[in-house]
Order: sequence, then C-alpha cells, then structure tokens
Amino acid sequence: MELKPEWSDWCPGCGNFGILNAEQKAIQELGLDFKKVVIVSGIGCSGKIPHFLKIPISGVHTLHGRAIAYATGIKLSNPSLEVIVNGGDGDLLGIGAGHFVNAGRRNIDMTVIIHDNGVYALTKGQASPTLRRGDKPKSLPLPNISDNVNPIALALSAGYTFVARGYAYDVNGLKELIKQAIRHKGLAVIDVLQPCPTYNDIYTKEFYDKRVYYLSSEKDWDPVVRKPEEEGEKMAKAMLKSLEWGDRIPIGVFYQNELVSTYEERIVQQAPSYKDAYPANVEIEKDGKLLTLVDDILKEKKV
Amino acid sequence: MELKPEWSDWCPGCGNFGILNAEQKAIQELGLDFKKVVIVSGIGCSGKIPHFLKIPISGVHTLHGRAIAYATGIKLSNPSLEVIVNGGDGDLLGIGAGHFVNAGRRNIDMTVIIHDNGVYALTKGQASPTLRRGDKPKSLPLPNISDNVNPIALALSAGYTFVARGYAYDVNGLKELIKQAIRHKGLAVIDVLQPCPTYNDIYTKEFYDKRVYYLSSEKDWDPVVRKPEEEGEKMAKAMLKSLEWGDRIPIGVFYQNELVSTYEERIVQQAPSYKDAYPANVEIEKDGKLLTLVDDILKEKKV
Amino acid sequence: MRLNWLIGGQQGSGVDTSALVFGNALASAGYYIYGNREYYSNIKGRHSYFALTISDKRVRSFSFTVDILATFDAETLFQHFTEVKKVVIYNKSLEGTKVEYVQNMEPEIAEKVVSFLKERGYGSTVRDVVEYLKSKGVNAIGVDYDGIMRKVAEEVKLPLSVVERGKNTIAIGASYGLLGLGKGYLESAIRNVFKNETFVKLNTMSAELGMESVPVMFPLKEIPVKKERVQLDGNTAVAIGKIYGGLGFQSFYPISPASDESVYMQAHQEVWYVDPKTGDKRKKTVVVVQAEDELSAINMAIGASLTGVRAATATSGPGFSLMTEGVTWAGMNEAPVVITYYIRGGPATGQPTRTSQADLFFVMNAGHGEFPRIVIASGDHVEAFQDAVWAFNLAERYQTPVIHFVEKAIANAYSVIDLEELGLDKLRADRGDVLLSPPPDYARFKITDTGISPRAFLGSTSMFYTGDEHNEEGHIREASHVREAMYEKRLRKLETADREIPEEDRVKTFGDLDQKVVVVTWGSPKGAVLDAMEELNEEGIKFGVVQIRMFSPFPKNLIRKLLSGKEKVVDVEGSYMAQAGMAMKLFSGIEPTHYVLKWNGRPMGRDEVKEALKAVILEDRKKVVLHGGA
Amino acid sequence: MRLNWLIGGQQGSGVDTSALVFGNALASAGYYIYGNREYYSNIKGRHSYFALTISDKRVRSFSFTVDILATFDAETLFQHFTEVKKVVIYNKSLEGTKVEYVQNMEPEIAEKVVSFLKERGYGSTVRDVVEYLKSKGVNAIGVDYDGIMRKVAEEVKLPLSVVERGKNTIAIGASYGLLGLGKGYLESAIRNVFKNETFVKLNTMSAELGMESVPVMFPLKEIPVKKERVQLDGNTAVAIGKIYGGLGFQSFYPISPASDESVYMQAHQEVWYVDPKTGDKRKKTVVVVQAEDELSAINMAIGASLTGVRAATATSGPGFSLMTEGVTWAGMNEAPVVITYYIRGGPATGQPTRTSQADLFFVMNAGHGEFPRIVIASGDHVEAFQDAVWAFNLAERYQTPVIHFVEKAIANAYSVIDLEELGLDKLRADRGDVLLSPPPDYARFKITDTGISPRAFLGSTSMFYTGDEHNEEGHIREASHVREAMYEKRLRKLETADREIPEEDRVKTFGDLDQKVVVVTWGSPKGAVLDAMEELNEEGIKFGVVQIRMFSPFPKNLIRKLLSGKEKVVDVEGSYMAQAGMAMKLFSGIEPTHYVLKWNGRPMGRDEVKEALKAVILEDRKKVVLHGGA
Ligand SMILES: Cc1ncc(C[n+]2csc(CCOP(=O)(O)OP(=O)(O)O)c2C)c(N)n1
Ligand SMILES: Cc1ncc(C[n+]2csc(CCOP(=O)(O)OP(=O)(O)O)c2C)c(N)n1
Ligand code: SF4
Ligand code: SF4
Ligand SMILES: [Mg+2]
Ligand SMILES: [Mg+2]
Repeated sequence: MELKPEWSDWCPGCGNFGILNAEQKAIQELGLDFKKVVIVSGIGCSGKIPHFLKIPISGVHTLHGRAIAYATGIKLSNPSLEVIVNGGDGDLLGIGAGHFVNAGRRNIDMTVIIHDNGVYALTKGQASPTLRRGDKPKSLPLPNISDNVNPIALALSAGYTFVARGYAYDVNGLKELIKQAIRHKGLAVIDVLQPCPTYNDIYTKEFYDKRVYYLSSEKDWDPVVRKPEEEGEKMAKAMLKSLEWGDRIPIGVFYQNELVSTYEERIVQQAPSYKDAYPANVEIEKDGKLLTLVDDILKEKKV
Repeated sequence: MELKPEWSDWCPGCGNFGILNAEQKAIQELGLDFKKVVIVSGIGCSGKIPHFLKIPISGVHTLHGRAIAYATGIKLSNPSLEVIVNGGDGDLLGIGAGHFVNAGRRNIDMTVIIHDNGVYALTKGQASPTLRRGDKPKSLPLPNISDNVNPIALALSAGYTFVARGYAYDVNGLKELIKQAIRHKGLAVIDVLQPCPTYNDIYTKEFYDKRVYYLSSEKDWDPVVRKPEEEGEKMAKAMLKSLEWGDRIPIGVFYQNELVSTYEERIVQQAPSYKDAYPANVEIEKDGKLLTLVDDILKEKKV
Repeated sequence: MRLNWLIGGQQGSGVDTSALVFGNALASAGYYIYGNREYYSNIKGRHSYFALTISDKRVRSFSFTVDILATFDAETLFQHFTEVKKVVIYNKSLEGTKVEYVQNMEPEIAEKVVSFLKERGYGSTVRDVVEYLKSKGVNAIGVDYDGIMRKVAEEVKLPLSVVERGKNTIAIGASYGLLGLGKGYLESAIRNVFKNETFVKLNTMSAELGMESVPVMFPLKEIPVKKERVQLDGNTAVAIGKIYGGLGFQSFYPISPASDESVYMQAHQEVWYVDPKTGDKRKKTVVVVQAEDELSAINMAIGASLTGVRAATATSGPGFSLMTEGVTWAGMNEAPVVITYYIRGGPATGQPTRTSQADLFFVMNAGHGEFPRIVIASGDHVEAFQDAVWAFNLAERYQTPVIHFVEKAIANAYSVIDLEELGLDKLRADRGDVLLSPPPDYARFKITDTGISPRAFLGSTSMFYTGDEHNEEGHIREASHVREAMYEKRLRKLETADREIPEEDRVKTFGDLDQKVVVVTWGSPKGAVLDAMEELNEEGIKFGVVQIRMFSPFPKNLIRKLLSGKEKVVDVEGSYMAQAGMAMKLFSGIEPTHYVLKWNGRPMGRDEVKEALKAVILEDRKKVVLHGGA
Repeated sequence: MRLNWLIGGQQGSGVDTSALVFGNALASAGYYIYGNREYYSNIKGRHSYFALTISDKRVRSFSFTVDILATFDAETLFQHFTEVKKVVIYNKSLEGTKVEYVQNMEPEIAEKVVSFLKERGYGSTVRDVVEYLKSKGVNAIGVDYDGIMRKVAEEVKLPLSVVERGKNTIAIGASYGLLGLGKGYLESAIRNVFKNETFVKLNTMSAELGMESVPVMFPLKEIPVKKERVQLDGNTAVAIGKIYGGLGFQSFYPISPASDESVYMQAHQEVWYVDPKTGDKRKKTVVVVQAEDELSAINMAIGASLTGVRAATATSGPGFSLMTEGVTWAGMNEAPVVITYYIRGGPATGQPTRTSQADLFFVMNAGHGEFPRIVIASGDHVEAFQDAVWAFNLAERYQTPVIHFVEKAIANAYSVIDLEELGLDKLRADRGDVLLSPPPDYARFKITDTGISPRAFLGSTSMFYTGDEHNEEGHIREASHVREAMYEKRLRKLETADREIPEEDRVKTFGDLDQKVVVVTWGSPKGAVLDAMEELNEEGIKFGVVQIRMFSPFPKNLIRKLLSGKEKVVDVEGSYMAQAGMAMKLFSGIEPTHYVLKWNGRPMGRDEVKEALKAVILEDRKKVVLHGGA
C-alpha cells in the first residue's frame, strides 16, 4: 500500500486552510525552487502547516515559541534558502515574544506569518496574547483578564521592515501579501486574522467579513519608505493606523522600508567572504582531512 | 567583629550609583514603610542594586531576565507590598523581552526601572539590545551588527500605562520620576540612561549631559491621558517622540494613563474576596488542621 | 466481576461525553469504574477512545482486551477489532467502508490493519472485519445508526446534521442495553450531562433506540450504594488537593496534559475557608495566573512563595525543561514551591497526549549545581489528591522545590472512589519553621544543624534573596569558606529530610512480601499491577508489590530491606531505560532481575501486565516489552 | 623543578596583564607554565589573583601554597599570607593598613583573617602579617612602591594617577628579580603586551626598579627552546579547535565563563581554508551570532545544523538549563549539534566565575523523554582543543547532541605547551552518513539496524523535521507501533555508539595500573592528580590513574576491567555527591572506596591533592574534602 499524502487534521472551516492555500499558491506563483523553500513553524494547530502543503518544500516543525530562532540559524548558514516562519499568536507573541522582538533588530531576509486566532487552540482554547480584555470565547471559564498585544505596533517598534495584516478567508489577497512579503528584502511579518471556529466564537468569519478593508483602498495610503527622512513619519502613521479596531479593521501593508540593510548584508560588510563562502557552501574536509587552516591564529598564541 | 554594610562593588563613576541614590531617596521621600518595599532585580551589574541600599527594604535578586515574573508572583500574592523591578537593558529587553512585553498586558501596579547602559556590563561589555547599529564601544571586537530596540516605543506598544525616561546623573530629576512612577496606579517603566564608564565609551556622561532635556520643558507637552478618547492620539505622540535621538534626547514622562484598570482591580472584579482575603492575608491552617473547605467542589464530582 | 468496555470515535464527535454518560449511569447503578482516555494531539477528526473497566468492587485499572467494543464509525472498528473478546457494536451502514477510505487514520495504522486482514485472507472493509470477528466467536451486532438518527430527527424536529452527534449516544444505549439494567440510570445520566432540554430529549431517545437494538448479554444488577462516592480524574484530583492544601497562588502556561488542572482552578478561584480567629466561613481568592511561558510560570510561583503563600505551578515535560533554571533558584533560595509534573511522551513535543514515565532521572537531576529537591510520584487518583497536600508540607518543611509526578495516564483517566478514601480529616498541614514576627537581626539563611533556617515572609521585615551564593543574610558572597558552609547547609536539608520522612511513607507495599518474587513499580502502572495481582492470586500465583512513592530522598534502606535476597525483583515501569530500576541500583545497590517495560505512549493495561508477570514468574522471561493500545 | 608564584590585586587594576607579562617572560626564557586565574563576578574592585607554576618540564597544575607571593595592595596579603612558604613581596607604605579598612573585602573573609591573627597573638595590620610571616621563616620583602611610582612618573612625565597602574609591574619586576634571569625576556614581554610606546616605557622602568629592589633568591637559567610552543587558555583552545574542526555556525548568549570563546570567534570570523576542488587557499566566514537568550542560541544552532554545517553553541549552567528543551528537539530530530558547557558554580547564578564539576548528572539526564546524547569532558587544554573536533565528529556520526564539558578551571587557566601536542595532523573529520544528492523518495528518519539514517541537508530535497514523534519521512505520528519503532531506533544509536567508540578513547590511564590503588578522576583535577602522582612517585607512593573522558555512552567495560579487584578506588572530583562515582556505580557496578572531593568553587591545587592522596593511601582516610583557595 502506498503512503497517503498527509491529511490536514484541522477542524472543518478552520482559517488555517486559507493560510495554507494562500502560502502554497504564493510559493508557486513566485516560481520558487521548492527544494530551496523551508517552512519553519512553531507548535500549535498553526505549527502543523509545513506538513500539509502539497508541494515538495521542506518543513521544520520546531518547538513552541522558537521557530524564529531555528529560522535564523537556517537562513544565516544557508542564505540561498527561502525561509518562511509560520506560528500561532501564542507561539510568536506569547512564549516567543522575546525572539519576535529581538528578530526585529536583525532584519534577516525572511517572512514571518502569524496565525492570529485569539486563542491557544491546540491546548483547547485558552486566551492568547491577541485576545482582547473582557472577551470570553466559549472555552474560557471567565472573561479574559489581560489586555491584548497589538502585533502591528509591536512589530513596528521592534524594527520589522515589512509589516502587514492579512485575512485568512481572503485567500487571494493573502496570497498577494505573502508574495510581497517574500519578495521584500528584509524581515517581513504578516499578522493573519485567522478564525478558529472551534474555540473562538467572537472573532469569527462573520465578524471579520464585514469589517476588514484594504489599506490600499484608502487613497493617500502609502506605506513605503523611499527616503530615510520619511522613516519616522511613516512609522508613526502606521502605528496610529494599527490602533484602529472595531467596525473597520484595516488589512494590507502598514509599513515597508527596504532602506535598512539586512543582517546578511551586514555580515558581508564585516566579512566579505560570506557572500560566496557562507557556511553551507564550504567544504570542511576531504577524505577525512580537515581543510580549515588555523596556523595563523595559533601563531598569535606563540610564546 | 561586626559585619560591615554591603560594599557597592560597581566601578567608580558608574551610573548605577545615581540610580541607587535616586531610588533610595524616592522611597524615603514617599514615606513608604521600608519593610513593605521589595526590590526585585535581574542579573547584571544593575541587578545587584537591592543589596546596596542603605535602608532596610527587602531585596530579591533573581535570575537573568526573570525579575518581572518574580515581581508578578510577589505582588499578586501580597498586593500590600510596594514592588519595584530593577534590571539591565540586556536583562529586561534581551533575555527578558518576552516578559517585558507580556507584562504590559497585565498592568500590575508596580514599577520597572531599566538600567540602560547599552552593554552587557557584567559579562564584560557585549552589545545590549539598546546599543545602536554600527556603534563600537571599546569591548566589541566589531561594530554592533544589530539595530537597537527602542524601550519607550516597545513599552508603549506593549501597554505600559506610565512610560518615562530618566538620566542616571540627574539624581534629583530621576528621583522625582521614580516617585511619580511608584505613585502611578498601574505598570510604570522608566528607561534610565545609565553611563557605564568601563565599557561604553560612546554613551558617556559627556555624551548625555549636553543632549538630554526634559519633555516638561517643552510647552504643550502633556503626556497624561485624561479621557479615553485621548488614548490613541497621546500614544501616537509619545511614539513619535520616542524616535527622537541625536543632538537632543528627551527625558521625562512620555505617556501616562490611569484610566486602564490594574490587574489587581480586575481580579477583584472577578473575585471580590481578593480585596481582603488575598493569598498572603489568609491563614491556611490552625494547629495543623487545614482550613480550606472543599466539600462543595467535591460535591460537583459526586456520582 | 470486571467488565471491560471501549468506545471510540473521532475527536470532537462527543466520545468523551458519551463515555461520561455511560460511566455515570453505571456508577449510579452502584458500580465502581476505572476509565482511561486516549486521544490525539488534535482538536477534531483524529481517533480517540475511552476504555472502562466496570466492577462491583473498587477497581484501579482498565484492560486493552475488552468484552464490549462500542463503535459508530469505521475507524474505531479498524483500530480496535483485535482487542475485542465478546461483543462488538458496529454501524451497519458502513459495512462497505474500506480501511483505505478512512482518511483521518494514520497511513501506517491503515497499512497494519490491511496486512493483518490480508494475512488471514480477508479484504479491508468493515464487512471483512465483522466476518473475521465472527470467525473468532465474537458477537457482532450491526446497529442501524442511520435509521435511528432519521427517526430521532423526525421526532425532535431538528435537521439530521444536528442530530448526527447523537450517534454515539446510540452506541452508549446499545452498550447499556447489553447489561440489562433499568434505563432510569442512563436517562438521569443523560439529564445530568446535557442540560439543554432539546439535547436531553434527543439523546434520551437515541439511547433508548440503541438499547432496543441489542439483547441483554451481560446481565448486571444494581448495587445499593452505601457510601458517598466521587468520580475523580487526575487533573481535578490534584486541583482540589492543592486547594484543600491551602494553595494561594498557581501560575501556569497551557500545556497538555497539565492545563486542565489550572483551568479548573480558574473556574474555582474563590473558595470557602474557616477564619481561624472567628470560626466564620468566608471566601478567599486563589490567584491563578496564565503566564506568557513556563519561564514566567515557575518564577512567578517562586516569587509568590516568598510572600508566605503556598505556591505552585503545573506543567509537563517541555514546560518543565524550560523551568529548570527557575527550579535551581528555588533550590538556592530555599523557596518552597510545588511543581505538578504531568509526564507525557517526550522528547521535545513528543506525543503530547500520550503517557510516559521517562522523565524520572531528568527530574531527579534537573538543574545545574547541587541542591536538595523532593520528588514524589502518585500512583492513582487518591494519591494524586493526597500528594498535592503532602507536596506543600514537604516543600515548606524542607524549604525546597517539590516535584510531584502525575502521569498523563492518571491525569486523563478517572476512578470512581468512596469519598472517605481521600481521608480529608487525616490530611494535616505542616508549614515548617515559620517566623511570623522575625527579630530585628533576622537572617533568612541562618546556618543550623538540620540545614533548615527559620523562614519569614516578605513584608514582615527586611530580608534578602539572591541566586548567587550568599551569606546568612542573603547577600552575595564568594569567599570559599562561606561557599562551602552554605553549600553544605543546603544539602544537609536533604539528609534531614531523609532522616525525618518515614521510609514507610515513601514506599508502599501490597500483597505478600514474604514471597520470593517482588514486583517493584511506581506511578500509573500501580493500578494494573495490583489488579493483575488479584487475578493472578486467584490463579495461585503470589508475589509482593512495592510501590515507590518518593524518589528524592530515596527510601534506600527500606527498599534494600524489602528486596534483598529475593529470587526475582521485577521492575514494572514505563521507560526504555527502566529508570526506577536505575535509581534502585544507584541508591540501594539492588538491581531488578526482571523487567516489564513499555514505551509506546499507552498506559499499562491490566491484561498485558498480567500476561507479562506470568511470563516473568512462570517462564523466567527476563524482559517483557508491552505493546498494548491503539 | 616547580616554582609556585601568585600575584593578586583588585579586579581591573591590571593583575591579569601583569601575570601575562610575567608568564610570557618566563616562557620565552624556556619554561613551561600552568596558570590559574581566580576572580569575582565583578568588574572592578574585588580581589582577583593568578597562581602560576613554572617548570623546566611540561606542567599541568598549580599550587595554592606558593614560593613567592607578589602583592602590591593590602588585601592580597591578607587573603593569601597563609599560603606563602618562602618569599612575600609587599607594599611597604601599607604597613599600617588594617584588615578592617579594606572595604572591598568580604566581611566574612576579614573576620576570618582577624581571628586567625588574633588567635596567634597578632593585631590586624599589614605589619602584623609581616611579623607573623617572619616568625614562620618567610622572607618578607617590603618594596617602596610609592617611591618607585614617583620616580617613574617624573621620568615619563605623566601624572601619578596614570602611572599608578604600573604598580603591579613593579611586583612583576620584583618577582622576576628573585629569579636572576636576564631582563631582556621581561622587557620584550612588556613590549609585546603593551603596544603603546609610553606604556612600554613606563612599565619597563617600573619593572626594572622592581627588579632592583630584591636579591636573587631562586636562580633560574634560561632553557633553550627547541620546539614551537603556544600558550592556550581553555576558551581559546576550544574556539580554535572548533574552527579547525570546520565550525560553520556558532550562536551564543554572553555568560561567564563561556562567552570569551565566542567573542574570540567574532574577532576571527573570517578564516582561511583550502578549497578541495582547486587546492587554493581561500577565506570563508564562520557565522557567529549573539542571540537574545540561550533559548534562541541553542535553537539557532540546531537550525543551522540542519543545513549541513557544523554548528555549535557555548554556555554554562544557567544557560544550559534554558537550553534543555532545545536539546530534546535535537535528540528527537537527530540533529548534530555541539554544546560546549563551561561548568561554573551553581545552582542558579551561583558563583559565576568559580569552578565546579557538579553538573554532570544534570547533563547526562537533561531534557524530558529518552534520547541518545554524547557527553565528553576535557581534562586539560590540549584535550579542550582536540575534543572540540571530536565533538563534531561524534555529533555528525551519531546525529545527536554532544555536550562537551570544559570547566571554568580550564577555561580561565592556561598551559604553555609544545604546538605538536595538539596533533593537528592526526585530527580527522568524520561527517558520518551523509547524502549530498538524496534520492527522490528520501526519508530523513529511515529505520536502520544501527539506528543511523543517511542524512541529507536542507536545500537538497524535500524533507521534514518535527519535534513530535514521527514516521520515517518526518511527519507527525501517534500510532503506537510507529512510536515504539522510532523510539527504539533513536536509542539504538547510543548502543551503536557504545559499540563503535573504542572504550580506550573514552578512558585514559596513567601511572601504574597494576598497583592496588587506582585514582579515578575527570576534567580539571586531572592535571593536579597527574602532577601530584609524579611527586608522590618520588616519595615511593605508587598508583594508577584513570581519567574518564566520556560519560555517555559510559565506558562501562573498561572501567570495570581497570577497577575490579582494586584495594582502593579513589574518586577525585569536584562535587558534593561525587557524581562520577555515581556514574561508575550505576553503569559499571563499581563504587569508589575513597573520595577526595571539593565544592568551595576553587580548582584543585596540586599541593592539596597530594596531601589528600597521601591521607587516603597511607592513613586510609575514607573521604577528604579539600578547602584550598582564597
Ligand atoms: C514549552 C511548551 N509549552 C507549552 C506547550 C503546549 N502548547 C502546545 S500548542 C500551544 C499553544 C498554541 O497556541 P498558538 O500558538 O496560538 O497556536 P494555535 O494552536 O492557536 O494555532 C501550547 C501552549 C508546548 N508544546 N511547549
Ligand atoms: C541565563 C543566563 N544567561 C546569561 C547570564 C550571564 N549574564 C550575567 S549578567 C549578564 C548581562 C548583563 O547585562 P545587562 O542585563 O544589560 O546588565 P548590566 O550588567 O549591563 O547592568 C549576563 C548575560 C546569566 N547570568 N544567566
Ligand atoms: S482548534 Fe481552531 S485553530 Fe485549531 S484546527 Fe480547530 S478551528 Fe483551527
Ligand atoms: S561595568 Fe559598567 S555598569 Fe558595571 S559597574 Fe562598571 S561602570 Fe557600572
Ligand atoms: Mg492561536
Ligand atoms: Mg546593560
């Protein structure tokens, strides 16, 4: 008997299906070399996504909260790979918040996708960091006691150079956003509003369908920093916009800035050999003989 | 022989002395009951501070990055205590960034003081998260490769309800800020510019002395949210202001909002008995006999 | 009398609820029950099942081989048909379903089923399975689920899609029908569980129609219930135990199979207590905080403990790995903190909803540096409750972290017990050496002979804590002689604990310890071992059973005494390396001679333990690896 | 010939540099040196010291009792005077300084000094100490530091405050003067260390004036140097070893005493290598990332390893505690990752800059769930270098995390060695079973007899990793039979490693193993044990020495073979619980009969180990606890 393809074990109607489809299509439409695409994910319903794609990418399903760290090691060792991080809101903004914030300081050329469903779904629906205070989705014994974190504002203040919000059921729009994020030179994040029909009976498809609108539909909305001077102002605008939540919920690109050098570029500046002789592109032995030369650095230790 | 008082083993000229003096004076001038004051600190040069006060407060010198977690447990178990957290920039914004961000969601009534010296001082001067890209203080072998995190912007986006910046050598000004922060109902943070003369030869006393200015010296600067409607605008203003860094560096209060309920108030809302019968104020046994009654909850399990 | 029953179905399709209803009905008919729940780390769609042993006497285990297998989907039949001995209830309209069509079944399982059937000359449909079962003498009862559903839908005037969920109630009804008990018990169980009137009606009807589709095959009589009884799962047992023990602060980060404990507490954060001054009954608040991660959870709890409250957290392997550093701080600062450690399958994310006993040596040694810690392990639901109190007493008396092991196999299983077994009145509080009004020269870490320093609480006077090595006042010190003295002071507490805690409390014995064979076990296998012992005794096979209840400090003398000179020391536990056996060897110098081990993520069933012990005792099999469980 | 010298002073006052200059001078005069550095977890002001043993032959240890004690402040004299046997150099102008005035000294130390002096009828000034020393036959040489400083200041035309730091160079000069070697070695050492001309001048002059203030008392002759020699501390030895071994990615989070390794690498991120295709010498980049915490550090390194690069991290106890969960993922996903673990004093923050061996059992068992890991421990600087390469080979061959222990006592000590000892040419690469061009149906976790699956790298084909239990393709699986098979496959690798790695590589022996006494040790005590053995041999006391180099898989057979039937098995190690002894007992069934242990945060000195072994061997002392070190 042939092994079957992996069965996506999400609940019927789950927003994760939308993200899966959008992401897969984005990869296909960009014409990426599948074997060079690595999807690194955290733990949660969301974290299972790499296993469910129907195209032969690679998947690294890591630990709860640590996907960004794995992705960093992978990308910097082999910058020729296309690295995408998928994680839950709990994964990336709760247990992983420290990595999320500090990744902003590096601006590595990769893409982070937040499955923002307001709950810790895989552990049965506790409040996630994006759930608002006072909300009481059905699995909470009491209304949520904590305020929510604002992923857009947090990403902006942390230094992400592409900050966007998407909506899981708008598969086409999300696909385009993911393509933009992947193409973006630098660290991109998309906060995807992802209904969890099983646990979150507040932020449902019905709730979002009538509220989301594209920033691009507002005339004058230009999130792209084209000159260094614009940086402060565009960031402040994006911040202010990120506070909008209620009858209207903006989706699309809040901020983009390609003027900031990537971490990879910064390494090259300090160590030009990184351009070609990056770690995964260098042989370290031949027939068991070690190829690295340490004579000169040992000489520094001569007495 | 009598035991000597603790010797402050910081380097001569260290900015930590200024913070120590300001904090100690603030506690004294507020007339706090010393034995009710608990200073919870992280690990680093900064983390040693509770041991060095000359007044009989209590000190809990915790683990690297975890001071906020300890403080949370202490404060919520015994809300009658005055809890102050002191930590390094590495401690609170590097390894502790996840707690720093998530604490904003709770708004517990306590004060966080960041000793912002741009370096991991106690481990011999590596770059801390607040050091700017390209900076090369003397202990770094190469210029700093990462961007800095902006503590003010981060605190704002995380939900802190009192956000300020102080300067370690302006002891009096800092003392007043600390008093304001302690008096503030809710979670307060002060980012204290703290020269480290041993490792950071960029952000020195000379550097700051000529650059810092008080926000309060700008007319029109009013960081206080007095009506819910003002929230977004004041926060956006504070954000924009937080980007100012160069010839002029603002210190003082960036944002204050007491309209947000504290975590303690939220507990009371859900469990009114918390007001008096909070954990540290309740006896659990008498002569070995357990006093808690579980008959009714066991009854729910009856078959 | 022990009747073994299993029901399965897709996660989220109501299997849990059905099993609950069925169990409740039988409990109110006077029976004791032990139920084990197996499920995937998935919310909807994967296979989950409940295995119950129903008995007229107290029962502590379940069996993988069952008398009655209740199914309503095809997968459950495919996954469990090899385990059924007497009756299988299946869905007639699925007879044509092939293994290969069940897309939510893991392909390796499908493959295994297909080749099992193929080897025996069968195809891969439900019908084939039924044929195979019949050939084995199993009574296969095909129930017309679809017909019944339609009938119910008509009656309650709801669309079929809503009524659909009643399928498992039909299976329950059919199972119940086999027993010949009055339908009143089942009906009131349904009423208790489904509060909504429509659902009560729907389910009652489904159950009745289910009952009517089967003959009575295992006639049971109701048993008069004399004592008050409760049904406790492991999570709830610990939660209530902690609350009874005076818990003031619990932090947690969601993780299977631990978080249900904390969520239960959140729902019960205000509890009654007796004010010792006035004697009045008053309400108090237990603070339950959902932390942002486990690093925060453990350190919040330690912080709380410094204020004098009983503080705890609950987690499982991945969470505890993250707590390791915090535990060392508690060790260094002599902070009494309790960590309830629900063992699940590791390493890494492993098998989040499956059981394991593989974390013992990790926990006994977790954290850099040497410091005392106490490690206890519950073997059943009553112990889970009592140990929650014990853990606080030990933590406060020895001012040290206490790790309390409860396996997934206990957490998500339940027992029906007599309330009096909990021994509420016998449980006492020991807060250790507490100074409510410390003197002006109070030193938190005073060096004493026992290693234990009088403990004052934050808020009562000036005091200092630090994770650095320190002097008696809690200030940082590096002097080598201070280091040495403090290091020894702390470790002396473990020696004090070892001296003070009766080894009889750390080891429990059962059966005939004078026999030449002794079985050593710990944690969840206890129930299977004891129940298997009863059955083996009846077959004339006798042995003693030793249950290790505490691993640090290890009851080395009593273990040595109980086990030396035995012909066979059989180690029954759930790890590859036989870790309790390693502990015995290390601390007592006694090594097991035989092993019964399991590491496939499923708890030990009474049936397989019984077979294994027979193989060890009668055939001298040195090592038996158990494989039970789909 | 072994000459023991110690210099101390306030941290940040240049003690390190002085010791370096002194060592360099003697090394260029042809001597071998072993130097140990002790310092507080503090940047400026606390007491630090360097203890050197200087020898005409290779030397591997230092001694707490010294021939020459070089001091320029009062504290160093107070802290170390009981350890000096022959000559003390002290600052004449401090004669009136009282212990009580030295505010940067920990009060408990001051207290100890005062009562020591008081008991012997002395007051508490420097003068009292000098008197006491004279009474003990120690030559106390008062040097006029202030006068010399003034002279130098005049000469170099710099303010006294700048020249001040030259004080320790005077102490160096005086120490050097005692040895009667030509001043050229010292002068060029000064030139090498202080590049700036003014400082060279200042220090040369200070040194000369220091030399002139003492007579020649330990005349040494220069030794012709035939072989190329290097001076290596532990951090650098590992750094260069890793680079030589082909390191591609190192992540770290600053922590004592580990971070110097990574900071060294940052400064050497571009290194030369030979392109195997062209034979050309080219530059390549080693990526060194300062992570935001250790959770990130370990997981970055594991991620990097999946791309096929040799990846590592370095940390110490608190950091490793945080890495525990990550290590389990590497275990589960068979990711080759190397963790260099610098043991410092625990628990918690403990004593960040002091040594320890107490983390052995933690590391052997760290992480929830069972999985193979390899644990090796270096005993000296040469091993630290070679083991860095070995660790990568083991990690890649067995596709598992390797933890490489290096204690603080090795990290911050240094040895002068012959370059050839490193055996550069003998060190080889073993990348294990690698598939550069994997077939289309590649399955990362193919089940094999050895447990080892051919490894392909990310980027070469589609492949899957997950911390959940998985099938051969790396997809999440819960089926009990898949669980069992994968669980066993992983653990089989440890059995394979145990079979393949010669036990002779895992255990080193020294001395005469046919004697009735065998000393077992591991890690940093090795040097002291071997050097003490040499000295004891001269006194006619003979024994064998067994050094354990690998703890997992444990070389159980060879240990059993070497130790069975011995009259005395003496365990020499740095923990309270004697953890290597526990490992021996657990794995080999052989328990030490005698113990020499230490847990005061200081490394073992040759002198104290020698005395202890005498007490054990000659007087049958069962357990000797060492206390050496201020
Ligand atoms: C260290 C650790 N802590 C806790 C868990 C348990 N856990 C599994 S999934 C999950 C949360 C999932 O929430 P989120 O990240 O929002 O993902 P979602 O399931 O909502 O997609 C948690 C806490 C874990 N696997 N590891
Ligand atoms: C888990 C852990 N990792 C690393 C360290 C080592 N460490 C001690 S202090 C310190 C950094 C201090 O920097 P910062 O927080 O900025 O404080 P500062 O010394 O600058 O005041 C580090 C990394 C530690 N103690 N624990
Ligand atoms: S629980 Fe929610 S997030 Fe998880 S699969 Fe179901 S619907 Fe999706
Ligand atoms: S190293 Fe810097 S921060 Fe630390 S004590 Fe010295 S001056 Fe202060
Ligand atoms: Mg979520
Ligand atoms: Mg700092």
